[in-house]
Amino acid sequence: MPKIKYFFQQSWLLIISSFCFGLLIAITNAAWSPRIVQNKIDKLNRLMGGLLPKAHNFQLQTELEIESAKGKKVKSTIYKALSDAGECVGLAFNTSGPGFADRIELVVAVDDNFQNFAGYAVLASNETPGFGDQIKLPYYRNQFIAAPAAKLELVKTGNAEKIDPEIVAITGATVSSEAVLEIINNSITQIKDQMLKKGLISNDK
Amino acid sequence: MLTDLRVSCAPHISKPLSTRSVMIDVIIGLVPAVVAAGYYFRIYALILTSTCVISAVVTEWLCNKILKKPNSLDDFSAVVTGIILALSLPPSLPIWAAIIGSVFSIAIGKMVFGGLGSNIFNPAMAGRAFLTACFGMLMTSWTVPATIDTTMPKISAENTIHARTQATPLAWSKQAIKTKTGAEVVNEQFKDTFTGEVGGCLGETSAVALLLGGLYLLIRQTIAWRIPLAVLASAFVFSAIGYLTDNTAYASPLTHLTSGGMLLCAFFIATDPVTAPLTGRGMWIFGIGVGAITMLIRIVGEYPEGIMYAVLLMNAVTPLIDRLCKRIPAGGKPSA
Amino acid sequence: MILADIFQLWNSSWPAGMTMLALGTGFAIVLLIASEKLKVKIDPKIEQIHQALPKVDCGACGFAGCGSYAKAVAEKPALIGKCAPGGPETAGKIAEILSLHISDSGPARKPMVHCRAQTDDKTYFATYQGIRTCIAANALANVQACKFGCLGFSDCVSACKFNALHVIDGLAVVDYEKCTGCGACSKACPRNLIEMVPFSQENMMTVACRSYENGKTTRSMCKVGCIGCGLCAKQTEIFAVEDNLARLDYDKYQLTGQTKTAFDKCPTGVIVLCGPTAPAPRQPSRKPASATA
Amino acid sequence: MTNEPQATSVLYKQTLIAGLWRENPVFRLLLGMCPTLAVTAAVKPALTMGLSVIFVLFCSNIVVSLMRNLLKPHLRILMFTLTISTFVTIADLFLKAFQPRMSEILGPYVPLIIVNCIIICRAEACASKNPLLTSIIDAIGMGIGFTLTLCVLAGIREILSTGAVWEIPILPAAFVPWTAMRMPVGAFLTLGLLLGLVNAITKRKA
Amino acid sequence: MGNPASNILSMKIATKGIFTFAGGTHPPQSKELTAESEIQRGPAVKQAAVMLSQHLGAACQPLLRKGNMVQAGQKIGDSDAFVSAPVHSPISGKVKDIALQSHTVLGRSPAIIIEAYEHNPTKRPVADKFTEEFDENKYSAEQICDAVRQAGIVGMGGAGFPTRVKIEPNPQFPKETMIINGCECEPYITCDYRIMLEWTNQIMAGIKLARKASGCSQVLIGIEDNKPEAIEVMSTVIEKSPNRDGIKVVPVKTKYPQGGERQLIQAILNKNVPTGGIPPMIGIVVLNVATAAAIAEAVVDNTPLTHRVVTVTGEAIDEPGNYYVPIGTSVEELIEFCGGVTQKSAKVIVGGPMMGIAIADLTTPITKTTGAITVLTKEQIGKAKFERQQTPCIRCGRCLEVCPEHLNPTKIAHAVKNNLLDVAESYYISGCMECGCCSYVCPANIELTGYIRTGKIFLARQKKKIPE
Amino acid sequence: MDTLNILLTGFISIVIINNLVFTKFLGICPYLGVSGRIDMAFGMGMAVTFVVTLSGTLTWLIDHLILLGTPLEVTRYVCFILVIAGAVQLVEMYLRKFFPSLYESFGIFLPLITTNCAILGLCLFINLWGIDNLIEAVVLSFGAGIGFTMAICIMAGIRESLNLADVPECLKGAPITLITAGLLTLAFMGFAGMIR
Ligand SMILES: Cc1cc2nc3c(=O)[nH]c(=O)nc-3n(C[C@H](O)[C@H](O)[C@H](O)COP(=O)(O)O)c2cc1C
Ligand SMILES: Cc1cc2nc3c(=O)[nH]c(=O)nc-3n(C[C@H](O)[C@H](O)[C@H](O)COP(=O)(O)O)c2cc1C
Ligand SMILES: Cc1cc2nc3c(=O)[nH]c(=O)nc-3n(C[C@H](O)[C@H](O)[C@H](O)COP(=O)(O)O)c2cc1C
Ligand SMILES: Cc1cc2nc3c(=O)[nH]c(=O)nc-3n(C[C@H](O)[C@H](O)[C@H](O)CO)c2cc1C
Ligand code: SF4
Ligand code: SF4
Ligand code: SF4
Ligand code: SF4
Ligand code: FES
Repeated sequence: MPKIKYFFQQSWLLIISSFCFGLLIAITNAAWSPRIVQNKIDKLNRLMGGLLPKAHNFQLQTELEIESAKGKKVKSTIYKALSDAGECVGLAFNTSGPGFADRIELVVAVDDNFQNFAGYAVLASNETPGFGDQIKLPYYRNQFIAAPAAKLELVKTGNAEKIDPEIVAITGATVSSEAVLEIINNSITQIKDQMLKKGLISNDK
Repeated sequence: MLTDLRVSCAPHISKPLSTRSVMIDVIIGLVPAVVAAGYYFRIYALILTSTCVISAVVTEWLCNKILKKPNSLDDFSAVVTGIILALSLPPSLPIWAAIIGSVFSIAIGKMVFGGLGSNIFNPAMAGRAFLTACFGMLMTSWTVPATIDTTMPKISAENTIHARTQATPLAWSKQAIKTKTGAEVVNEQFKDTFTGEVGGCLGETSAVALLLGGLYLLIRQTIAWRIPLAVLASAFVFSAIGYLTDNTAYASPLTHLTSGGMLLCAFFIATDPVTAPLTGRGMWIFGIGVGAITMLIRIVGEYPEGIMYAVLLMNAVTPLIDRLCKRIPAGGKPSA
Repeated sequence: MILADIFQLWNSSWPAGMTMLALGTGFAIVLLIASEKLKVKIDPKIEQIHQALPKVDCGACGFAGCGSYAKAVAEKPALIGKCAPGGPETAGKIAEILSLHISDSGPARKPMVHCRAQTDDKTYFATYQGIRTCIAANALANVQACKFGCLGFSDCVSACKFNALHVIDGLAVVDYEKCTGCGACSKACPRNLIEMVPFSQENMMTVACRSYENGKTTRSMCKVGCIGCGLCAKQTEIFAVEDNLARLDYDKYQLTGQTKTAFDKCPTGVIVLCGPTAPAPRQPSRKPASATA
Repeated sequence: MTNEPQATSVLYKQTLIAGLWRENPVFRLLLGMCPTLAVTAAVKPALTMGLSVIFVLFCSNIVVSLMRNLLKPHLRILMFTLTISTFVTIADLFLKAFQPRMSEILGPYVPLIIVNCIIICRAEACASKNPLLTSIIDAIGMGIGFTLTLCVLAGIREILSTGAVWEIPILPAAFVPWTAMRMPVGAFLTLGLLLGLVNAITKRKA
Repeated sequence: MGNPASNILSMKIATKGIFTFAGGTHPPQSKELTAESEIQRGPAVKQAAVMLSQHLGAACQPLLRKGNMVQAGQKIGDSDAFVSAPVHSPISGKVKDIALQSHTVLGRSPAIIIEAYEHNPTKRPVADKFTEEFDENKYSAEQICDAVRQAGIVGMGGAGFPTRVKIEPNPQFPKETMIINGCECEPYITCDYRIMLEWTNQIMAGIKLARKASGCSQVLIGIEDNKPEAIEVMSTVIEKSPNRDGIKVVPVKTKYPQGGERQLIQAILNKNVPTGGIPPMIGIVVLNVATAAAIAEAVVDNTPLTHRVVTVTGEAIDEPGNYYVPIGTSVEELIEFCGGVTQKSAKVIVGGPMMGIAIADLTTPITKTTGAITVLTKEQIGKAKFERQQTPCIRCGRCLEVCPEHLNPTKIAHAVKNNLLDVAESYYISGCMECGCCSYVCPANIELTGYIRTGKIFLARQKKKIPE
Repeated sequence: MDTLNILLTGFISIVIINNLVFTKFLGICPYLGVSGRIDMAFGMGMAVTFVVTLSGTLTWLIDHLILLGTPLEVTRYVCFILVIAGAVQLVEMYLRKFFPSLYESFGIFLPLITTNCAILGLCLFINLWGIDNLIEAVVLSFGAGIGFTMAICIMAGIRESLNLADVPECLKGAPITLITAGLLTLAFMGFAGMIR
């Protein structure tokens, strides 16, 4: 009995304040969490909207698990882009894979029947500034726009302007260039397959 | 009877050697490499070299002034640093970048640690590493020697980017490792790497010039023979392992030894006494470490060349090596 | 309406509150029990120091946290002042705690340099080219003629943590304003020139010489050395000459008329007054003392 | 610290200024080095970080100062940790809600404020011993000191690594950016040299 | 190397040394200045200052007072301590004073100053009063030890350890091997060389006496191979003398510091004296050739140690040579006797240039351990050393390479310089014998040996725990 | 084999390539403070390794078993720090009581570690990297500790030899340590891209 009394003598303040702090956090969270969720959505919208300018609205379609080139499981969320008129103008999904220094996370957009790419955006990467982080620059990214959504190929020289499956590597950063390609190539086929299986897209078009 | 006597501790005589004479020896040893650089890369090589030397010397002078230290230019170590830095730069580097490199070498690589003898990292390599981190693109573009029309891809205006980055034999061998073919092409370049008619840093292309200078230093006993031997031997062994497993993907050991900065490193960089271990056993470990890390980076890593990082990494562990290889007195450790 | 809002807020936040409550209570119980059950005895002094420290465990002192610094500093008071977050305040507290245990009786001891020869007063046979420390110079024979005098290479200066010693023109001089009487200098001097003397008065007199050479030799080596003439001993018994050197009995020291006379009569001026308010030592009278003749 | 009434205002001023220079948490006390290095690649995140630290410091100093007479020795540190982590969580939520970009850049360095030694140190050394007002002033002084230091460091790194400050180009376009300054090397070197400079200045003053 | 000792016994005399130690260096020999100079009579001194402390161990107490008369060879100072040796007067005369005199090691130390009579006969070096047939068995071991102590013999190779203590049987460390040190590795000095050439029989006699006293079974005479004549002469004498079993000359490589006892033992026996230990611990006694000669004289003639051979040399000396000098002669007088100095001298060194001590006060008297006076000019010292130009250590490792004790001189010296004595100790500062090799080779011209010496003194002071 | 490969590369990566100190700036305070002597540095490194492994595992468990996906997620930071602090303090008391010699050699570092951001930082990064497998979390935490040990030991070696160097007065201590750390990160860039 005296032990319990001693315990409360020592720790009443702690107990009370931990409860209060808990409430404080929870209340703050309750107040701000809508905004936080909204921010996340906004960001995705912004990124995907940049890739699919025609899209007005994005709709969560499904979540898939794909296997990266190194055998790691990666989760991918697929969104459907809807135009003003509500028709599907493309699909966008996030994916990731190993880059030069760390993992590279991308958002990739394709047109609605996996015919052509609509481009990609970098969600997160840790490539060397000046080298690999040029994958964020438009001159490299633009090569993907409207490229056919099949196996892309990396070349050292070529015409970057031309729309074809040949992607010209960033000077001095072949590894990062290749990594982007690998991630995209790898995920596009798997996602396409899985979605076909699920019947979310049809093969006929 | 006698006037003006001096007293001091024994011994009262000393060998006719000085820090300056040691450094001048190194400079003499570097002359063939500088001459070769001048031959292959023409006047711009000499301009780069003198820029590096002058800015290194001026930086040292300034640092001494700022830190209120006695002038230390007469030991010529800044000149050595300048030359070695220059020899490790690509021939097309702009002058301003070379200046930044030498200033970094001397100021951050050397003077902040207390000047000659106190620095932990090889100043020239620290400067080069900084340049690489800052201006990676400039530091990885190569021009081919002015003397030749080489079998390697040519440099021309329209055929720019990738050709330049592949102009060194090591870039070729890196490619060979990736594609698992083509190492023979690299090995065929052996004669060129020996004379120096290949792309690469100013001072690393001509193996024969480097060997000449290295031999001079060995004969003069300016450098400890253990380090060059250990570096070359371990690099040889590790590259031979690769070569024996797959000679289409991995270049031959001799190519590895003669190309890139390997010889420059073995004779002039890894041997920098200030940043290498003191004891004989330590030198072996250091040399083997440099050779092994270089080959690790060349074969497994992403960069075609690994000398600079290998030297810096081993510099970092030099104090630990020195501690590990503490000498045991002739009479054994004292019992008490 | 508001009520409903509050109710909803409460609804969504009580789990967090309860978790924190549980966590807090849990840890409080565990820590309290542990601190009871796993108590170890430690030196109360260390404990005291530990209490005085900020207990941030930041490692800025170079030790593994406040606990180990407290232990180290208790053993080695020279480490006082390493705690950056605590600053001078904490350093002062630690010093206080530690000094409780250094019992001291009698007047504070302060250093006194037993040499007063500056460069011009000394005789040199040769130019010293060796290592510029007193201990190295002292190991070589006859770096300066007088084997007993101050070498002026500042070993004591570097030993003093309080910047209270300076070599001025080849002679170590104590700055009594700054001196804490720690005695480090006295241990550093290879010629044992610095003696820790009980300062029974603000300023003390001393015979600033340690030379046991006979008067003639001393004269030949040093303009201001003690020649053992005995004039001071004739004035008052607190001076005594032994082995060609006058000494002062510090325990008996009193500034009386006789001491003043002894002070004034000393032909070489080797008797000096030291202390925070002592005047500069007088110049030696150049003419030989009549009494010795 | 004295309690004489007429000295208090002077004291407050001193406390405020102490954090800026004499007891600058980064330069003099060498505390909170991790965020100092990690978030100073550019000025914007550095300022955000600094403001977050000010907020946490401010709130936790208030709470600790209010509770200072109720603290029990065994559970004191636990209490501090609890307080600090609560406010850090709030700061983190705030950034996520209103500064999503900064929140992303700062990443886990915001929650790491919990273990930032500055805050525990101030709680321990100042707030748990002083009345409310002194603690608040101390928090503000220290926080501003920390923030300013971060900004100076970030300014140097940003201008060298991009030629811009606050993302506004300053240097001519011909300037080739020193990318190394954006990397860890730049962080360590700049802070090291800056510390050396501060040491040199204080030496000269003393 | 197998068992080197037995190899030696079965080896025909070779004058090329294969035996050596690891490390060491090759300073210029410069022995040609005096190598051909026979031992000559020294100055007839008017005054001799006999230091009361000329050896390791307790200093002597004076046995007479100011004004007393003394005879040449009379004992004038002694001590009751075990590790000590009496001192004797080299001349007949009057005690002028007992006062402090400059001492090479101790700075100022008490000495008995004797003023010579007008008609003082000076002792002259005798060619070789001993014959090959000398038979040590006439003397018992105790007799020998006693005579050695009474004659005040101390090691004449440099350290001055009382020889009686060394050769006397010690139950704790039974002795097996005696090494006679005739290396004389120090540049310039030739006194031991001349003694070996001129007093060969006397040395042999001393060796046999010392062997008898110590009970060693084996005697190895180590001589550097730059002295082939000495090797010849010594070997011939051994072959001719009776009881020569186990006595052998071992030519060793010419390398500094081959004459250091630890190096000599390592070279010819391939054994290492423990760090911080002394040779007796592994059953070895090392004696200098001059010490051996002194033993013979002391035992047979009852002559105390009052004179010794001193090499006066250096380019600054007019008539360099080897002189038989009364102990107590001042350096100044001796230099004057050799014709004074020719060029502008820069340094007067008691001993050789590698280990000798530069003195400032030329009234310093010769002691039993003074083997040489070397007067160097500025040119010989070298500009860098003379002007004390130092650069920072470039960690070239040369000092490690030459250190015969396999230490890390630069680490130790730097630790001492930065007052990190515990670091210095962890690098075995106590193992340094101050041979000077490291300082000699250092391109940065750092006084490594000086710092190490300083560190040792520092440590000794620290350990002594000065009372507060 | 595959998982083993992933674990191994993950381990090497966090020790050498993504070293906490050099690339993530975690644990800089002890890195500056306790790197004066090698024995201390090694003790500190070992203690960090122990604590980081322990807390990496614990927090991963708490995160995945309790917090993730519940409204309690907001209290994550509080939970983490309390778990770390509590666990460390308990271990410290336990060691001090029952294994005094072990405590002397590495337990003394424990309290210092609680306020070290390497620990909390790693727990957060593990979460950030989306490690969803306990073994991987353990291996990564352990690797992070080893990486820290390596970094601090190298630094201690360098600082011990800098003790004998003639570093300018104003750069002594933390400044030169930071500069050295900067050059070290340059050197470690050599391993970049080696493992992906
Ligand atoms: C400091 C430095 C950083 C580098 N960072 C990257 C990078 O982030 N991504 C990349 O692909 N290559 C990077 N590289 C280039 C690689 O080392 C390598 O040269 C290149 O990827 C090989 O491809 P290449 O065919 O373009 O030369 C970097 C090189 C250096 C020197
Ligand atoms: C403290 C000390 C004790 C010694 N004790 C003995 C001893 O007991 N027996 C002995 O034969 N020699 C003894 N020696 C003499 C040494 O073995 C050595 O011969 C002497 O120090 C001279 O050596 P050096 O001229 O090479 O310096 C001792 C020397 C010293 C310094
Ligand atoms: C570096 C060094 C060199 C020495 N060189 C000689 C030498 O050449 N000849 C010699 O007799 N003793 C030399 N000694 C002294 C010997 O070590 C040893 O003390 C001496 O031979 C012992 O004999 P002693 O007691 O009869 O003097 C040298 C000592 C040292 C430390
Ligand atoms: C054999 C030898 C090799 C040297 N190599 C280098 C080098 O690679 N880089 C450099 O900056 N300095 C070098 N130096 C010069 C000097 O040691 C260097 O500047 C010091 O590191 C500065 O403290 C060398 C000196 C010698 C004697
Ligand atoms: S060392 Fe101590 S006693 Fe000596 S002067 Fe300095 S403070 Fe005074
Ligand atoms: S008092 Fe002693 S330690 Fe100080 S300078 Fe004089 S001799 Fe040196
Ligand atoms: S003086 Fe000492 S450290 Fe130097 S070489 Fe000789 S034994 Fe070695
Ligand atoms: S010989 Fe001189 S420069 Fe070379 S390592 Fe030794 S001390 Fe340094
Ligand atoms: S702020 Fe990271 S360990 Fe202190």
